[in-house]
Amino acid sequence: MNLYEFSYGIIHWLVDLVNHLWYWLGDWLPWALGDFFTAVGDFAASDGHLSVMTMLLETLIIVIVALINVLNFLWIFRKLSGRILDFYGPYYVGYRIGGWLQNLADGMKLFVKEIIVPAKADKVGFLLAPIIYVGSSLLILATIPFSENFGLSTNPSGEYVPAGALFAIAAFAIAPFTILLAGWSSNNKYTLIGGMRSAAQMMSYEIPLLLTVASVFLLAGSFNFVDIVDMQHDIWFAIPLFIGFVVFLVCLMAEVEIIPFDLPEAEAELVEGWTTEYGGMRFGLFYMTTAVRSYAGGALATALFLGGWHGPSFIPDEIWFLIKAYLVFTVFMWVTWSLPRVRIDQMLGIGWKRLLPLAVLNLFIAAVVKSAGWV
Amino acid sequence: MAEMWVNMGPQHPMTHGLWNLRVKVDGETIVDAEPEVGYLHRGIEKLCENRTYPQIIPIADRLCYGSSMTWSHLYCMTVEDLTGLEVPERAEYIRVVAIEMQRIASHLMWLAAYAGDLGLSVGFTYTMRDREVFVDLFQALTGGRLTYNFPRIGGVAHDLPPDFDRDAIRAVDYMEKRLREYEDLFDRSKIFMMRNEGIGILRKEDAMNLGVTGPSLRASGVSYDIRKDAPYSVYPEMDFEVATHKDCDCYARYKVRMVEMWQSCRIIRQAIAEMPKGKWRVVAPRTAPEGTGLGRVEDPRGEGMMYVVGDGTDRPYRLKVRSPIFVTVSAAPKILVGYKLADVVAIMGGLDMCIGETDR
Amino acid sequence: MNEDGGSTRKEDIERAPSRVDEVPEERLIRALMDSFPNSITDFLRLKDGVVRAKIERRDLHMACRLLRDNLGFEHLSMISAVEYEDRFEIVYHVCSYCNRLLLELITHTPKDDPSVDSVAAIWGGANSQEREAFDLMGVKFNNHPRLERILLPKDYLYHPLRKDFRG
Amino acid sequence: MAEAKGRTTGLVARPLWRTGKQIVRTLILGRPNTVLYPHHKLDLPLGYRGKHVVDFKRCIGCGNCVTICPNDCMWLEKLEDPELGKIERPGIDFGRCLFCGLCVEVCPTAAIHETVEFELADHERQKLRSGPKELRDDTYADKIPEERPKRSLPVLDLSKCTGCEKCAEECPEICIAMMPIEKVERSKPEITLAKCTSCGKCVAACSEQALTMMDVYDSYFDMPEPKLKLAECTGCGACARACPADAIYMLEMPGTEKVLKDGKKGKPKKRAVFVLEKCVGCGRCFRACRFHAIDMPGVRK
Repeated sequence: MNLYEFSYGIIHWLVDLVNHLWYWLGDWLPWALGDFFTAVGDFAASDGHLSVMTMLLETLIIVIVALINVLNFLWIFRKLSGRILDFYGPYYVGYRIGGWLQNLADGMKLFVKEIIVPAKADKVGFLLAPIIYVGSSLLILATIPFSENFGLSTNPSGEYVPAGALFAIAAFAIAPFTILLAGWSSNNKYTLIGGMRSAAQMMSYEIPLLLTVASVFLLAGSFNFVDIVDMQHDIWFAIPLFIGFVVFLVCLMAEVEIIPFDLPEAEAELVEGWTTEYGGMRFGLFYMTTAVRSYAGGALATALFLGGWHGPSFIPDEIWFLIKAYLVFTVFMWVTWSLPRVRIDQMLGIGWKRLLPLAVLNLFIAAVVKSAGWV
Repeated sequence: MAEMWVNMGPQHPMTHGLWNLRVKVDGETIVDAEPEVGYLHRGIEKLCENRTYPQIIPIADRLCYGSSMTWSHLYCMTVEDLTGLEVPERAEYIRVVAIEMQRIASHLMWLAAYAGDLGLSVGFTYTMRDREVFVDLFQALTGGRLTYNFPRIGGVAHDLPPDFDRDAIRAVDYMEKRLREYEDLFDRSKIFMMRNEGIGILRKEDAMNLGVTGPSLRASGVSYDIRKDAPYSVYPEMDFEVATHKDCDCYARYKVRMVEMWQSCRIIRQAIAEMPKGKWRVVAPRTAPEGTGLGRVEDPRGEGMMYVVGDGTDRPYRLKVRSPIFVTVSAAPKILVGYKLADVVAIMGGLDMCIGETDR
Repeated sequence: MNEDGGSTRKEDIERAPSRVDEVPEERLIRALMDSFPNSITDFLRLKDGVVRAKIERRDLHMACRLLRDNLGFEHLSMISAVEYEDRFEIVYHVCSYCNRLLLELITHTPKDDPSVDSVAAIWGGANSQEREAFDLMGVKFNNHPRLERILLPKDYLYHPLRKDFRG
Repeated sequence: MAEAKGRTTGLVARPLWRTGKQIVRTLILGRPNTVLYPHHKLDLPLGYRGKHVVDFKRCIGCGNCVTICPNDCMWLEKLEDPELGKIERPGIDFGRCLFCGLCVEVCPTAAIHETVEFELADHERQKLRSGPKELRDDTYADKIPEERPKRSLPVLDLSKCTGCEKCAEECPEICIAMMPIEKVERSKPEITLAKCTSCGKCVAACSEQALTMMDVYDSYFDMPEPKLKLAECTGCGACARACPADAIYMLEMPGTEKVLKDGKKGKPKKRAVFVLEKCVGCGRCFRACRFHAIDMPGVRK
């Protein structure tokens, strides 16, 4: 049973239950109203309505699973940072479970804080930016399946969103505009510089990223995650496309804005960069969303290069996927804490002069591999 | 983007204290800069005029939170110069061990802040972790962790605690191992070198003219170290080299400090080995004669200097403190102009700011 | 800041040791005596490499220029202003890197007109120290490029290091 | 010493290798370097400068600690003790104390010590003021090893002394000199403590037990000494009562007796005599004298 069937079953059962009452109610009413009741009930039971509701429920389940996942993820992030940096990490809130509740406590604290909008800020943009940022990041999660059975699909056969990978990459690229919006609307020099940096930085990493992803699409012959992962049943794409994998990881680090490339919020020179003026839960949302994006980045790398949910079958597919995503994230953390931040002009130089040629070379290799029929 | 003034400070992660650097940026490029200090002015020079001579030692400690031992030592040296007091030799050796430990601790704190500025988190935590070794040593030696109040006019407050020799040599061994690790973490990192090489060029002539002293001066190629060239205490008997570098950039300033840490390890070894027996303190006269006293030391941040005027009472008539960073920070516009906004943290971090002594 | 200050030329530094040779303190004293026979007095060799001299304030700027350009004093360590009952003393500690000398140059200024010539044009490092002396002691430095308060607020009324300052 | 430039041929491989080792070390093999503070605590060395304790039996209430405190955070408090009677002992305001340890150093009897206790935070500022009773710990000083050097020295009790000069004759170092006291017509032994070798011969020689060997702590502070202006002294004895070290004795001056109405001689006038070896330099006699007969340079009233 895949997620679609599961949600369809729930929706069907719910609709049946409600309709049962509904028709019973309609029987007691005059004929004109009764007809209306019947029409509504029939609409509710129709295939179109059921599949739309099913997909909404699927999205809800996926987002809830993803957010719980993010809590785990933040915990791992903080513990791992602690261990790399030679301290314990969160410890006291939830002492028995290794400080797992610390993030909930932090979230609670952020929730009760006052929402402050700077007097001279552009209010609409200021309040809109976090919403778009969080929304676009959750969109990425919605399209990435955990396994063949656990992902957003549109029909009972388990066929997933046709161009899911493309959609995920596109959703990933929305964030820099949000950052620019937040930076500009805060009406602060630091945030403005941070926003501008984000826009400039995006140019440099987005193109190599897309080129490497294009090489994966070329090998897989599909934009669909399931097809891409299935193609890696024998050999992971990371092995023939090793250069592309490295380029992809570097670009991904720029995409999720962690330290070698976290120029928009370089806290040493720009205080907190584009998030300077945000406080309370809005800041908490940014913080959480950074974790969401890190997780999404790991998941993307897993699905595109590391064979997705394929692995020895003694562990469920979904867990394999999570393990791989977490491992990619661990590597991210390792690199993040061991390296200084680059400068904006150096970032552009790396993007255009180093990553772009490598990405093109990688595309060439992919073309050769494909035409030789090795994969 | 048009040109605009950006205030970096007084509350800013770059400043390491309370001061304000106003930079005028054109896009990301700096076209003008102007440091503003004075946010932490505590009037220490005026305070000292109303304290007796021993009471000033804790205040001199608080001149610089990063290297308090150097400043209280400098104060004691100055008053000894004023009163003409001879310090026992053992006290001088203990002082040298303490100062060199302080130099390592101060440089490690600088390195931590510098790494933190550049975004290198492991650099921050590892250096602070290793500084802790020396802070623990200080704790055993003096009883304090940050402000030691250890030197006294006419010696030091306590003798060495038992097993201090062994612990100090162990700490130095540990430090030398760690310095190699730092070389891997910093020098061998491409990104660190990208952020440092060729950034913040301060030419030799400018450095001398603007009064830049200490590691920043030696990084500009001037081989001048007060420990060597105007020796005080028992430094003439120590065998060490003056670290200089010809590159004049941020990397040179980083490298000079790293080499200084190696040399400090050497000095500590020698001083521990040659530590004489005997008294560690003599009775200091309560009053100082009329006249002036001058003390000059090589602070971890540059040339520390005190000028004291005595008037025959038990309180100094006037105490003037020369803060190395107060002069160095006025050279900031010279170094900053032409570089990117992100280089401000590398350049100002490389000068090792300490606002406690700057504002006094 | 440094444009008006002018930088120490390299050849001067290299030439300096030949002018002030074997016993640098004696040479320094003689060179100063030759140039300013009337205004420099009270030479005293405090300890090895430290010389004290007193100078009239009218010749201070000239003497400092001579010190930097011809005698190899590249570095101005410290400017301290001391208030006495009848006068202000401005003490310049000037340091020579190549000759390893420290000169303590003391100049007086009367209480009713506390002003001396600025040496910020000679040593750039003097700029902020003179501002500090002005700020805390109220000594005016003529021809200083920007004589403002540096440590205290701009609108502060007093000079707190003076002895008549109370709280 | 021109150092070679950093070799960055491996791009970022070396730093990653170092941090990788760290991950292995902390994640698998060992524990991180920090301390989980409220659960685990650090061992502090004995010399740590924390909360003070005052040994009431050793303390003489001289107030030297109060005088030297750079922050004026100490004060002397009068209290009544069942064992010790009416005493004055110091209290400390920990809200202002900077833990410099000068009070410990200046104490002439090593009565005040700093312990390793450092958790002094409180919700109210007033609770940070610790009076003498909170600071009292009469056993602490005996538990820790003595750090201050001390010597066994002969101490003079002038009220028992007869001026017989036996001690001065016995002293092998010739550090006891008999000095005549002005207008009293006798002399008292003055001991040059720097030369004394603690041989104890003078104590053995004294037939009146006026000299006793006592442990005296070395002081590194040059304390001010009181000087008597004899013309001003009225012999009221306020200074002798104020002196915490019992270093002031009121001696009668023969020949100053007033002739009463009935022709008999009254009691002679008294004057203060300082035994400077016992003086701790606190300046209380100077403050107690209402006739400005005691001069003490450097002490403020």
